[in-house]
Amino acid sequence: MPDLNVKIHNLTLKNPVLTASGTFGYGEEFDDFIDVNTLGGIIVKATTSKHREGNPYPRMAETPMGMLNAVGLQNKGVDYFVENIYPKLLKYNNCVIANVSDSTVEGYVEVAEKINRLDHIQAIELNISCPNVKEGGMAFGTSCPSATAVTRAVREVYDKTLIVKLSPNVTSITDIALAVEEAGADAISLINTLLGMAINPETRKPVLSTVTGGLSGPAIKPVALRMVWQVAKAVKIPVIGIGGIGSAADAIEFLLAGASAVQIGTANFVDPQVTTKIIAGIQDYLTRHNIPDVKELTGGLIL
Amino acid sequence: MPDLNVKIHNLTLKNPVLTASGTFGYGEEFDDFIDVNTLGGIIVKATTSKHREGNPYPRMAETPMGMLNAVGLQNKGVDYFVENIYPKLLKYNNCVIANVSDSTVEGYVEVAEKINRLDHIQAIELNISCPNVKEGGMAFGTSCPSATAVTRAVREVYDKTLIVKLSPNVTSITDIALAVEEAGADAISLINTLLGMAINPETRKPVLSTVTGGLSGPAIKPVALRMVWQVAKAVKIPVIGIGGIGSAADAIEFLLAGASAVQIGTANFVDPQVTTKIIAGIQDYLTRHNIPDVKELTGGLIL
Amino acid sequence: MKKYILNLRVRSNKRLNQNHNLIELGCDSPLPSMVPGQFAEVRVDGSPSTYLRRPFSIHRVDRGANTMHLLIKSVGEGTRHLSALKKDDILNIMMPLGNGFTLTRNSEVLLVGGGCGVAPLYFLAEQLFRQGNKVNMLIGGKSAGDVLLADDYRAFGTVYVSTEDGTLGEKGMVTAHPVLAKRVQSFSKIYCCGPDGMMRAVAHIAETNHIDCEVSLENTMACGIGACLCCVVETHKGNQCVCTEGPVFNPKKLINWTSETETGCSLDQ
Amino acid sequence: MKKYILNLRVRSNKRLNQNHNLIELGCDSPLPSMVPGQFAEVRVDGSPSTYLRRPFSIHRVDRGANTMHLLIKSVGEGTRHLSALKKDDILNIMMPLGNGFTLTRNSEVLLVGGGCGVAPLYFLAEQLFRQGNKVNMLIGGKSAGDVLLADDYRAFGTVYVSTEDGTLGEKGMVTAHPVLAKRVQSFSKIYCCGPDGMMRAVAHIAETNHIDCEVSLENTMACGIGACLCCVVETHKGNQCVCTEGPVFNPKKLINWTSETETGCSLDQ
Ligand SMILES: Cc1cc2nc3c(=O)[nH]c(=O)nc-3n(C[C@H](O)[C@H](O)[C@H](O)COP(=O)(O)OP(=O)(O)OC[C@H]3O[C@@H](n4cnc5c(N)ncnc54)[C@H](O)[C@@H]3O)c2cc1C
Ligand SMILES: Cc1cc2nc3c(=O)[nH]c(=O)nc-3n(C[C@H](O)[C@H](O)[C@H](O)COP(=O)(O)OP(=O)(O)OC[C@H]3O[C@@H](n4cnc5c(N)ncnc54)[C@H](O)[C@@H]3O)c2cc1C
Ligand SMILES: Cc1cc2nc3c(=O)[nH]c(=O)nc-3n(C[C@H](O)[C@H](O)[C@H](O)COP(=O)(O)O)c2cc1C
Ligand SMILES: Cc1cc2nc3c(=O)[nH]c(=O)nc-3n(C[C@H](O)[C@H](O)[C@H](O)COP(=O)(O)O)c2cc1C
Ligand code: FES
Ligand code: FES
Repeated sequence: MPDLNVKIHNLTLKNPVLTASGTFGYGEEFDDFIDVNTLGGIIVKATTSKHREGNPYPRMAETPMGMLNAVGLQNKGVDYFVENIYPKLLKYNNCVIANVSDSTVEGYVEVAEKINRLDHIQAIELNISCPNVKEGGMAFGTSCPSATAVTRAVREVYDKTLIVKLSPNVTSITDIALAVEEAGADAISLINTLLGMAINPETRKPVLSTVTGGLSGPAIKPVALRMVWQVAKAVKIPVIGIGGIGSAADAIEFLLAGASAVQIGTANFVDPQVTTKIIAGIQDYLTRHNIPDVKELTGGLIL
Repeated sequence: MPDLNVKIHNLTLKNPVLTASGTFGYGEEFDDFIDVNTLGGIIVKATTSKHREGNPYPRMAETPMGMLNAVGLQNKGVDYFVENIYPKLLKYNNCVIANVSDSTVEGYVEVAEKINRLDHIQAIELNISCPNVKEGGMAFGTSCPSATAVTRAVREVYDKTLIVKLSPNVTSITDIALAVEEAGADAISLINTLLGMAINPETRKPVLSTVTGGLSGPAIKPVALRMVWQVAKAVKIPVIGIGGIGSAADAIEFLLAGASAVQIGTANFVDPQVTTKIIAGIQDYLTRHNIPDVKELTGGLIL
Repeated sequence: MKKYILNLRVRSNKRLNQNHNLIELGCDSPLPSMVPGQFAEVRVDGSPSTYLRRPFSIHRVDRGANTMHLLIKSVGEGTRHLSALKKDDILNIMMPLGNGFTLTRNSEVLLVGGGCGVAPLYFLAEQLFRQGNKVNMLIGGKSAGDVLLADDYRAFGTVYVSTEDGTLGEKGMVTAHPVLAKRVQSFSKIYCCGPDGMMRAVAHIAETNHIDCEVSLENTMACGIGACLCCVVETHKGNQCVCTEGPVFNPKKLINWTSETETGCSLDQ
Repeated sequence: MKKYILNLRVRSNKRLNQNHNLIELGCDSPLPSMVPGQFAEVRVDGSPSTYLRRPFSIHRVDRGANTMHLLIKSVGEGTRHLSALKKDDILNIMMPLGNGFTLTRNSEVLLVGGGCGVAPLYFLAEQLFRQGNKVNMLIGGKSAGDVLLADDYRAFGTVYVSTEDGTLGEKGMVTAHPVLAKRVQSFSKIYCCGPDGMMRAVAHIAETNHIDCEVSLENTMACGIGACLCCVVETHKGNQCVCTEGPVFNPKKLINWTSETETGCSLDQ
């Protein structure tokens, strides 16, 4: 039986398969379909300092092998999270990670501080890459100084594992990655969504209320894989790969490119059992290739 | 019968459908399938100052609703083009545009100068966005100073319509667009391919000989459309939309987003008659919506 | 209600008219519990441009035959593909999703359906009938050909029809039909499913006549289970997901639904 | 040769063994002219992960029945989908593409095929036989089950078989078969199609024995018509497209094909 454990800084994951923020609710939405505890961990949806209604309807458009979303960080704010959602997360004994977002550095810091006190949340993922909010969000993740500023500020108040999630909408992903590593990130996750758009030719209107939105799903996998490969070569901290993963083969591509773990996003919508299938598929692959430990795959690309 | 004519600077196209460079050979490859002269125009494959062998095999990987290529500007050089290929292009009476690339500003200038003398080539498209060559190519298109430098240098030697083709692998596409407009471009085309990657999990090797390659096809359409919309709002010169267009509805999305014409790339491989179908489909759409002139669609997005 | 992912087998696929199909799906094990108003998320295999699942109301459930039906209107790639399914094809389905209608007992009720908005109303009419209600059903369409399955509903009560072109039943909008325009006070509850404009108009009539009303909303959905937050509708409690808080809503909870005056509606979508 | 895009109808789809299918395709109008060694680019509809066409050799042409055959090995999503085609399904095909083999007349020739590399050799054997050649055919496989259609080829000449595990014919690599190892000088030309390693080994034997040789190469293709430049092979004249300059090549034109010593080959791909 191959060893599926992986380490991301101080976190030990029972396997390298996590769920991507915003695509797995708070876990319970999937309880009917899988035993969520069998996953390496779950990253719950973004929490901001204040309650947010998100963007108006319509928020979704299907695209060729992908989708655009414009949810815009709808959530009830960090205080509600601490009081009402956190207690429900205690039933999960795998790694539970909070995704933190906001429009200002102060906002990020406030959320991080409050979540720092929650024992059962073992890490935060700093979302400096959400394309669906007017202020902040992606703007933080598309320039080195702002990425540095927010990472550094959160680092000062957050003691546990700090993962920073990068935006792919940049000229040089490695520059941003190096900046957040330098600013104190313990790990990097990438990619968030690519900024995209869809128009309904019959009505002449944008399909999304926000005109542009975030592109996810298999369509973006080649871009995500390239960025993971570039970043994993450039930084010393662990990298978590995200983007269009829908099968064990996809996940293995990301591990070989240098990721220590992966996150499954949009694929959860198509098949709510996809995560457990991916874990089983990775195990099969390791057995078939006589690889005793999944960690051997990380960065195992043969050039 | 709606009017399908469009103008791109000094060019008059009989309809807004062009073929994208590198996906339509020199036109003749499609002679068995369509009457190439019915298209708005053709953009032939990239010409560089010197003969280039391109990259080693394998150069192609299929991805979800898209493909990666790593052709790497294989061509016989501008002198061969002038002597041997140009004469064959004379049979086309629609708009014939040369795609110009190189590794140095001097190389670009040399090609542009030589093509400037060819009466039947009515415009050049400056490819500052090829991701598949070690030097130059995309590097020119990912920073404003280098995009400006090459555009300005070519502008000085090239009298006819100068289209500059942008790379999507940038943080701010509008900055680059404004830079090349300022440097003398008569029109902008976008997007070239997104930088992507694929790995064969069984062999652990990259699928492409060059590791990374250019992603094209329907998968990238949402990103392309977003960038066309952003750029069309920012610049005063005409914009030509490219990226994942495979149907009249797709083409109309780009026109509504602000493009004056479109280019069809990868879709030609799947259906070599797709361009003529798109022209017919645009005509149907205009008739159905009682729009007398295709130019009315450009920028007709209702916000 | 526990949700399942099932591989159901197409038992039959009947073309009702040029763009509507009735698909009967069977299963080896007993179909799960479900209530009227709930829906299913269907994976459309074999179509390159349908990556996400498609939501459809549960149209009928036949416990005897252990089958369920979907009523599908072909509007795009996914629905066209489903309409072409053959006997014995397999459909992967997540269900039952969302919350159903609130069922009254021993009352007189009106069900209003427009176009393929009749889909959830068959299952609903049947259950209401079984619970001792006097069921009235108003079906609207643009033309006679759009009035679907009127005969099937007669098993459960009285059926009224209106068409915009007058080719069947009353001529005009459903909202102009006498049963709504004149006799509405007879009903203790109105259930409605159809185009947005129609539902708003019906909700408005219900509101002004102080009649309990429920509507079943459509929305673009990615997950169908509350995970993506893509399918929101504005309610007085903020944005809520149609897939988990609905698809059935009391229109009073929805912003701008009962307050505005709606002057009519067209089934032309 | 003029290229066409045709909608061909599946007349039959025969499973030859666990992963090989023989698909017969018909057409209402006469099939276009084509020669052995040319190929077709097939659109795989109804599979979400096959955007590009798939190239397949023209396996047989039956002018009487106005049909052609493809011999397809299931290796991935696209070929699996094609293997599941049913009678009367429609396949959209671009053909004929590429250049065929150079046909000799009135000579003794050897055709070497490995695995599904036999695909183009049926059409070739038939044409060579018609042109008065004495045709010898060497078919290799890992095991008896991999030796495809040996009986069919007997109509055109002598068939030799070798399998790596010895379950049929000679035991060992095709290159070790006596007809190649001992009797090779009898042939004025060798045609070969199969795994790369096998073709290189055969090309090497031909070269050392000064026998004319042609091989049919595979390559990843996006367009099949010389438009994308994705399918290159290194030749002494630079990179050339397999789809337009090939797929049939004289190995002497290919870099590192006849110069190296190949010590054997496995059909394990
Ligand atoms: C709760 C619910 C119940 C429904 N019940 C039925 C039913 O019983 N019968 C029926 O025929 N239709 C029903 N619909 C509408 C049905 O989901 C759409 O017609 C279908 O998704 C269109 O898919 P397509 O691929 O054919 O169209 P496309 O236009 O190609 O679809 C593109 C995208 O838009 C979405 N979409 C398009 N139209 C709608 C719509 N009206 N509502 C929601 N999403 C849409 C699709 O899901 C897809 O993501 C229901 C919708 C919802 C939300
Ligand atoms: C000129 C030519 C003739 C061929 N003739 C035959 C034939 O007669 N019978 C037969 O079974 N196969 C033949 N092949 C190989 C056949 O094209 C591939 O097996 C097929 O494309 C695999 O598709 P897939 O979707 O099943 O596999 P996948 O692995 O899912 O395909 C992924 C991608 O890789 C490409 N690819 C995978 N394997 C090959 C390969 N061996 N050669 C080229 N591209 C490949 C596919 O086209 C696709 O773009 C031929 C190939 C060429 C170039
Ligand atoms: C509907 C939706 C909502 C999302 N919400 C968030 C979010 O709240 N925070 C975040 O960091 N990323 C969010 N994302 C991005 C995903 O976590 C992930 O980075 C992206 O979708 C790419 O992965 P995928 O292709 O596997 O979906 C969201 C994505 C989708 C589709
Ligand atoms: C095989 C291939 C070769 C290409 N070669 C060139 C080229 O020589 N010059 C260029 O400017 N763009 C080249 N491109 C990019 C296309 O012109 C186009 O910008 C891109 O493919 C996006 O459009 P599409 O999605 O319609 O293919 C190439 C694309 C492909 C797929
Ligand atoms: S469809 Fe995902 S939350 Fe409703
Ligand atoms: S496959 Fe496109 S050039 Fe050969």
